[in-house]
Amino acid sequence: MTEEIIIAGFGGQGVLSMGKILAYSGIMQDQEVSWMPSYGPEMRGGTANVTVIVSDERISSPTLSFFDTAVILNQQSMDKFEETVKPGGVLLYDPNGISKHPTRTDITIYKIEGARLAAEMGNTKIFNMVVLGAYLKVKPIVKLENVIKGLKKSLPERYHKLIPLNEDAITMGMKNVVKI
Amino acid sequence: MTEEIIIAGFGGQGVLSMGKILAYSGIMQDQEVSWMPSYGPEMRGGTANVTVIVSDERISSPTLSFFDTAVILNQQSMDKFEETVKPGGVLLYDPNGISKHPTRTDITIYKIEGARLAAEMGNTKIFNMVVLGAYLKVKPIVKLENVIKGLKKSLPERYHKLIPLNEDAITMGMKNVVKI
Amino acid sequence: MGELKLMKGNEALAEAAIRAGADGYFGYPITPQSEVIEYLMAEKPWERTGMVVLQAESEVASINMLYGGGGTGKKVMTSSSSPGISLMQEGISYLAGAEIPCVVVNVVRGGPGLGDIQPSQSDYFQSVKGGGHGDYRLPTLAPSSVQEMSDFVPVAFDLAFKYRTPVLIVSDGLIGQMMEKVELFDPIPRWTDEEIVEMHPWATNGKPKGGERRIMTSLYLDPHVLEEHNYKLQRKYAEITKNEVRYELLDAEDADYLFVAYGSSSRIAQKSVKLAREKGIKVGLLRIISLWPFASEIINEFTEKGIKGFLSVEMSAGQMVEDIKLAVNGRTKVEHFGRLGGVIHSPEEVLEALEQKLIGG
Amino acid sequence: MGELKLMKGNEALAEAAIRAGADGYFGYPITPQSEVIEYLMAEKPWERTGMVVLQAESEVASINMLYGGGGTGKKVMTSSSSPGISLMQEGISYLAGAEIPCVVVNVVRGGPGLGDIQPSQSDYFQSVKGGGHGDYRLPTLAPSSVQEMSDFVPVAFDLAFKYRTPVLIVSDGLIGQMMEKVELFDPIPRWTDEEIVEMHPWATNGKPKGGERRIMTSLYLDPHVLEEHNYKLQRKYAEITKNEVRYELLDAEDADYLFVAYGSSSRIAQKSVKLAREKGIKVGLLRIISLWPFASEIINEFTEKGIKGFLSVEMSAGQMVEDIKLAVNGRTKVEHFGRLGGVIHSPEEVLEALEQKLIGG
Amino acid sequence: MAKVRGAIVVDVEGCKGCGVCVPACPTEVIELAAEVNGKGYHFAYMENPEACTGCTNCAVVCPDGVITVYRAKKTA
Amino acid sequence: MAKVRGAIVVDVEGCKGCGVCVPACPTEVIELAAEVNGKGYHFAYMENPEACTGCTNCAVVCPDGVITVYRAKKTA
Amino acid sequence: MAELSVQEIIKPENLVYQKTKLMTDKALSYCPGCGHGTAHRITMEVIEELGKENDTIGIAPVGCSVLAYEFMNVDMQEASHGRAPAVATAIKRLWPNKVVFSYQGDGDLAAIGTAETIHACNRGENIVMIFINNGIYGMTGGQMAPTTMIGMKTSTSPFGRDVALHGHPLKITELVAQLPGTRFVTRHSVHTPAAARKTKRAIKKAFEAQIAGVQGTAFIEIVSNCNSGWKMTPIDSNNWMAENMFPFYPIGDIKVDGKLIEK
Amino acid sequence: MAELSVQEIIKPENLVYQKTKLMTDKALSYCPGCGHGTAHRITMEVIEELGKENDTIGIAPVGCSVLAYEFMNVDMQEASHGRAPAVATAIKRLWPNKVVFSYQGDGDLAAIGTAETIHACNRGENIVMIFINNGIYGMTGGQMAPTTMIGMKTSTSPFGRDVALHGHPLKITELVAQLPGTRFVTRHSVHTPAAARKTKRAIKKAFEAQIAGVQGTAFIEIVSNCNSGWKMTPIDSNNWMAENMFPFYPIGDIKVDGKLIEK
Ligand SMILES: Cc1ncc(C[n+]2csc(CCOP(=O)(O)OP(=O)(O)O)c2C)c(N)n1
Ligand SMILES: Cc1ncc(C[n+]2csc(CCOP(=O)(O)OP(=O)(O)O)c2C)c(N)n1
Ligand code: SF4
Ligand code: SF4
Ligand code: SF4
Ligand code: SF4
Ligand code: SF4
Ligand code: SF4
Ligand SMILES: [Mg+2]
Ligand SMILES: [Mg+2]
Repeated sequence: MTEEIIIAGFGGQGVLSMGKILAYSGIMQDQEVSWMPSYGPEMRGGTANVTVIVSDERISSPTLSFFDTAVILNQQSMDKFEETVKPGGVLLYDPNGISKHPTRTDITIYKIEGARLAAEMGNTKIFNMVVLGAYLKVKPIVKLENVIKGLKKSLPERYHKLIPLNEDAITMGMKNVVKI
Repeated sequence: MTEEIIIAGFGGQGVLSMGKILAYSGIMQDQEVSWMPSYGPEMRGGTANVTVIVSDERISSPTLSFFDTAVILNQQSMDKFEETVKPGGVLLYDPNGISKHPTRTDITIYKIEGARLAAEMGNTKIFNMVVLGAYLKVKPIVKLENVIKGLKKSLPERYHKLIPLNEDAITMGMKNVVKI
Repeated sequence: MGELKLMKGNEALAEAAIRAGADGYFGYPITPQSEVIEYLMAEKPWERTGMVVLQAESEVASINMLYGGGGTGKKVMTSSSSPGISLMQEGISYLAGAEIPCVVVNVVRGGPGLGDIQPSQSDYFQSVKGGGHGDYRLPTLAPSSVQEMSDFVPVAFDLAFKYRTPVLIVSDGLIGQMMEKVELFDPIPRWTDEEIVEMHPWATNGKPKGGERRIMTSLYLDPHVLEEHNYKLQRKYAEITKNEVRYELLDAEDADYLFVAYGSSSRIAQKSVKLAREKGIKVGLLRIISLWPFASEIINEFTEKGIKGFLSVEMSAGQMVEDIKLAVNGRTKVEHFGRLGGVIHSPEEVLEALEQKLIGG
Repeated sequence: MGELKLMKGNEALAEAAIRAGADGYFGYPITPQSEVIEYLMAEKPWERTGMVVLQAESEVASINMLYGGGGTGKKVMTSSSSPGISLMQEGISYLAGAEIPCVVVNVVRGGPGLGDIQPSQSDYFQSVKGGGHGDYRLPTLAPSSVQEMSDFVPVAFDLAFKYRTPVLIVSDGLIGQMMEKVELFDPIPRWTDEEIVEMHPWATNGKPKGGERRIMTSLYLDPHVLEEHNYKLQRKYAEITKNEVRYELLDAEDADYLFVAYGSSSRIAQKSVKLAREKGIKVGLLRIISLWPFASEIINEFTEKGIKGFLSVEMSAGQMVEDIKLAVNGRTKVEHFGRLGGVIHSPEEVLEALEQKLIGG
Repeated sequence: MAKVRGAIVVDVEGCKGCGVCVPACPTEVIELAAEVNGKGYHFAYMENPEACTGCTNCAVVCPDGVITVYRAKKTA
Repeated sequence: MAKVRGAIVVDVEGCKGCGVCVPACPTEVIELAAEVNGKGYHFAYMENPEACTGCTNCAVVCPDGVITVYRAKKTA
Repeated sequence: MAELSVQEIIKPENLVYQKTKLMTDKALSYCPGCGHGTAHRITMEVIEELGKENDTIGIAPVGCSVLAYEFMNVDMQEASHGRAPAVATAIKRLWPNKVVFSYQGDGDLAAIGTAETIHACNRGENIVMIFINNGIYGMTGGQMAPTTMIGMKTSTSPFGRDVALHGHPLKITELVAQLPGTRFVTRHSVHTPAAARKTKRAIKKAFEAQIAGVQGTAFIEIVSNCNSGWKMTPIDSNNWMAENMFPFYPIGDIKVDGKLIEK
Repeated sequence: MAELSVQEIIKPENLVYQKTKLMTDKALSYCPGCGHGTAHRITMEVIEELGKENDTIGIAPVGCSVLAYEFMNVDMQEASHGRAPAVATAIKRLWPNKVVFSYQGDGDLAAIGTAETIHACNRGENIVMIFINNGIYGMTGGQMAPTTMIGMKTSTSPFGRDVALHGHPLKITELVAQLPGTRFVTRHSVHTPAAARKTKRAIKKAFEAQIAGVQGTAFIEIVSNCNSGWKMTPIDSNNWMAENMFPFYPIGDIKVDGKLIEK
């Protein structure tokens, strides 16, 4: 199994840490992983994206032109990455702030109201966990228990009390993802 | 005609400028010349030597292992350069300060009491011109008139009044060179 | 098995320095490698192992701090990226001349000049040929994964001390910025001062009682003495060339063609091999690990065995390809495919280049 | 015919800068080339032609002064020797990246490190391959006489402005310190400010009235834009390679073997040719004048014509020999003979090397 | 008595919502909008336009130079 | 009364004849020789040995450190 | 009396302030609230007011303001890290009638570029040096600068600057004021309208002297914020700066007309 | 009373001064009368007197004293031009119990090495920096140094240093005294016995503090002659120095125990 994902959005949306948790979860179940951010001056306030690969085999190129799944969280990213989903692949997006919705028909498209749900849960910071939940519903490449393990590994001790909240957010995402 | 000369002595003996005048004289009679000093830290107070080549042809290597003529003005230089005179070549030296006189028999050896003569003329600075005179007597590769021309070219205007003195020194050297 | 972590290449390198028993890190921030010093400052290795970490006033100062520290027999390291490494060239030449062990990491970015901060491999020539003045060479390791960003640090220190030479690790923005699983090796204790004194009698850390003073210098005013010194260096380089060539072969046994690549490019090329094999093209990958000494011998072997051609895959205008050509010496085809200025090639275009330049060509 | 003088190579170079209409010289003393700035300071060209001369605080400052001055369209120059040139590598990479014309002179001495102050040719790689970071090349002229120390200065400035590139003059302590007859060319007037404004619309010397501002930069943050910029540079380098190869042949028509040499070595090798011919050995000399672009084509021609071998005669451990091998590509024998660390070979031992390595070998 | 009246025009798309202009205004004219512009910033606008004297303070400190100031004198 | 007497030994071959020791001596003991040493330098020597007090002044300023100083106390 | 409506005020004839045309239309790359933008603009306003648009050459550093050349609408050179004073030296000496200024951050000017800074000032190069001291390396992501204050947290002093570990903060401005080559050395800020206006007057004074040919280097420090590096909102960062940086980096003239101001 | 003969005095038991064994037997490469030799010797005497022969690491510069390692009989490193303070920094930080000093000329320390000098001093590295100011580049044949005085002729200021052309002489010592990291900054000479003894006391004081672990950099300038570069006899050069250099480079302590001396 090899899953090649791009997660793309604004700098502040937790794109990089969502990728990181995914990668950590992969490690928890003994898989190979890679996490490659776009970096550079445009990071400052602008867009951010990260390519995550989770695989049973040694990973070759950590940067890719085409992806199994694209998780898209703003319009710029939609413009840039809709085309990069492999035929038959998955595009998951949060419609908040999206003006031009995806139009491809050779891929499966999912929607998650991550921003709205996180706000409803009273904590906009868990937005990315809601999206992660949605993703994992669609592509259960890692088990929830390994996600929690990964969270524990990647979060400093003092944040471990937040893990249950994160778990709730993931569940919320899993429940609310909608196929278009 | 190609004449390959090494002039070697102490730093203060005017070795480099003697070579320079010789080279300038060559230019005055339309010959090719090269002047290559040894340089480096040992220059400071220590020995100095210069390789001068005067030739009718384009000059190849400006540094040489063997010479037509060696003009030797102190013991260190004698130790170093006696062996470098080509068989049949010339070694000219000032015996002042020489403890081990040259012993080769396959070359012609000349002596000039340059230091003594210059002192007698009341100006130790013209020492190198006395030696130059001696050399030119043995190897008249440049005409005296061209030496004077060369001197004029190489000396700043304000020193031109010293040219007659230099000419006298050269003549003195020509007269007093002794074949051993 | 060592500790498993998800880390950036730069972080793995920094952690590896601590674990390798490094005594000192001296560096100046520059993208895309500032995480190295940031990690170290946050990790406070002076509390963990006693390792010294100092942010220098410049790369020129950093490299000369390595001269000082390495010259006392301590394990010292710096890291920077292309423009900063250029500034170090005088210092590197001095280190080579004075035979001072140390590790210098270049997380290469696009050039020339200020260029950009994206991954590049256009400092190959600088690393293995030119760089500073004079006849010297630097053992140069090119990691191609976060794991190797960690693993190559102790290897580099070993080489540095074995041969008394500065050692380069040439990475790039991709390897430096990406995260992967890394198995951290068990910490190697720092040498004690007493061990250093015993192991490195050449080092200048206080004249031994009743012994001779030690000197670190690259100055030999007499050219014949300097020539002797250079011959000594050349013999050392010959020794390194004999012992320290590192490379890896992938899908090479039955290959008609070989990609030759290192670092990031080799990751991309690995994917291209997969794509090619799916299309039935028999291509393998020769991954160069030591940029110098270069894997000329294995290239020679493949040439002798009648390989149909080599494609040098570099993020440069064509630098390593010269070393491949020198090894092949006209006996088979050698081509180059490169993207410039920080653009990373796609696996697809690498395959296309193979098809056009070698198979079709 | 111009003025005839007996001058040191360094002095001829300095005088040539004034006569070539240079606008500025910026440099820092270092043996064996300090005569350049000493000559200029004594000659007061600011009174003769208006040329600016400044002793900078370091070579790093010097090279960045060239960036400033060259970027305004003025003819600027610096000179140094090996360690100082290493310090300039970041600046040189910036100059190449920003396409700023200027002339940099390296009067090479023995290395690595502080080495010695004797003539050497061990900075060949640094000059033509590595040096700074990134994919760039520098047109590099190697004078082999005092006459050429003078003559190559205007040529270098012409190249610099024709291609908007820094140009290297690679000399060495022998050529710099020796005196020879030199025919000084007639002074070329300095460009007036108005001429500069007209001739170099890219230069930053005050935004034209009603026009666009000009920028000197090597920064292109978008890697695709930087790649485009690099392709532009590569096209320029291809153009230079096509137009600007310079070499000289001596006794080559009937030669069985060719010495390949430049600068001082070529002077020695010339004598070796004479010695060889006296012995009946048919050897000629290919004197390389432009180290880059390299005379690969003529080497190819001789190879095609069936020459029996090339001997690269260098005061280095073997650097230019790689470029000869790349040109020959295995079709005939290529050997190297070098002395290291500032030792100058004797004509006799060069001949001996030919006999042993190629004729006997 | 001459009363000076001013007004500012904020380049909404250029504004980065840094808020530096807000305390700079001596008459508390400016606030940041609840809405965001195309770049996602809460841009500045005249909440109390009648208080503006056209003193240019806001424009002088606006790092992005996106404020233009007008001033008119109206004789009472 | 105790009279202090001194003497210096100059390493003749090491002396560079710089003369720095000459004015450094408070009792004008030292002069430079008319002859030269093996390197051609007019080396320093005690011209007035009886005046030496062994004060070490000369040795302290000798750049080449070629002066050794001895001092003896002789009770009158 | 009828009040004027906003529409009535916003008319070309009532225009009292708009961005100088010597700033390009390109959106600044700086973070919201960053002082670089204001410093750029007032510098360009001065050049415009002095009528030197076509006679000015500016030098951008490596630092956040590396892109100054994208925003300042005059001829510009982008120098290598720290070397702007050397670049400016050559330009001014080769074009003595042009107006030359450098613009540098604290890492650029006071760390890697220390030698070039000291020597340009010591030679008394007739240039204007504008020095943005935000106590941090903004561009590279907030590492410690030579000017970072004791106790201040940065990504390379995550537990606060500690003298034993990192050395003292460097008051380079006080240092260059000691040099005989500097004519005018002053410290300012741009975080309030009054401060920005004062800074502009200082910059203008500096350029006027250069244009008049009065010999000596003018050195203008602007203590500024780096809200990204400091991890604060723009407003907070300006307040923090006034409270914490000004006591250590006191605002005001340090040397005027070649004479040190007695304190 | 019989006078003692010279032979009677020259006995081992009467020995009061001989060259320290921490100077090697190798003949100094310096020109006759050059102050470098004296400066070397008193430095080594101090190390010997402090019993630190086996715990000292010295850094030689590039300059005439590049060969200091041939003469000083302790472990030595020869640094690249100007970088001795960086080299010393690393050594001291890695071996805090060792005694570390650098020895540099004015070109090395105050031209190319300005940044390293300023920053080592500003960090307060606990090292002793010995600085030989002879107002010239001795080694390379007498070019102008940053410290060359106005009007002074050198091979790159053959008509005398002219401020407009070459800039001002740089008083780097006064500059580093301004830095919080320096603890002891002082200026001396070695041209007379009294001066050399005073200098030695200063050097000793500096090393004693380092050994005691008192934090801060000690910076000792020695104004010295370069008779070759100045083209004078040794004696004349010492006189010229006293007459012409001391007024500009006044002898005496500048900063003691971290406090500037009021003048
Ligand atoms: C030779 C070199 N070293 C390091 C860098 C990386 N670098 C870029 S900007 C910078 C510091 C910027 O800080 P500062 O000068 O204070 O400017 P700011 O961004 O804070 O305005 C550094 C270290 C570089 N580009 N070149
Ligand atoms: C990078 C570099 N630049 C220049 C030189 C040449 N150089 C050697 S010593 C020296 C200056 C020496 O002057 P100073 O430091 O005053 O020492 P002094 O000889 O006067 O004691 C210079 C410029 C060098 N070796 N390396
Ligand atoms: S200061 Fe400028 S950018 Fe900031 S909020 Fe006000 S108008 Fe917008
Ligand atoms: S112009 Fe003055 S009064 Fe009007 S909004 Fe701006 S700061 Fe306020
Ligand atoms: S020891 Fe004193 S008295 Fe004796 S010679 Fe030396 S300086 Fe003169
Ligand atoms: S000071 Fe020393 S070297 Fe100089 S003359 Fe006296 S003894 Fe000789
Ligand atoms: S990082 Fe700091 S200095 Fe740079 S633009 Fe942002 S706030 Fe300004
Ligand atoms: S050149 Fe000057 S500094 Fe160097 S040894 Fe001679 S006198 Fe001393
Ligand atoms: Mg800053
Ligand atoms: Mg000096």
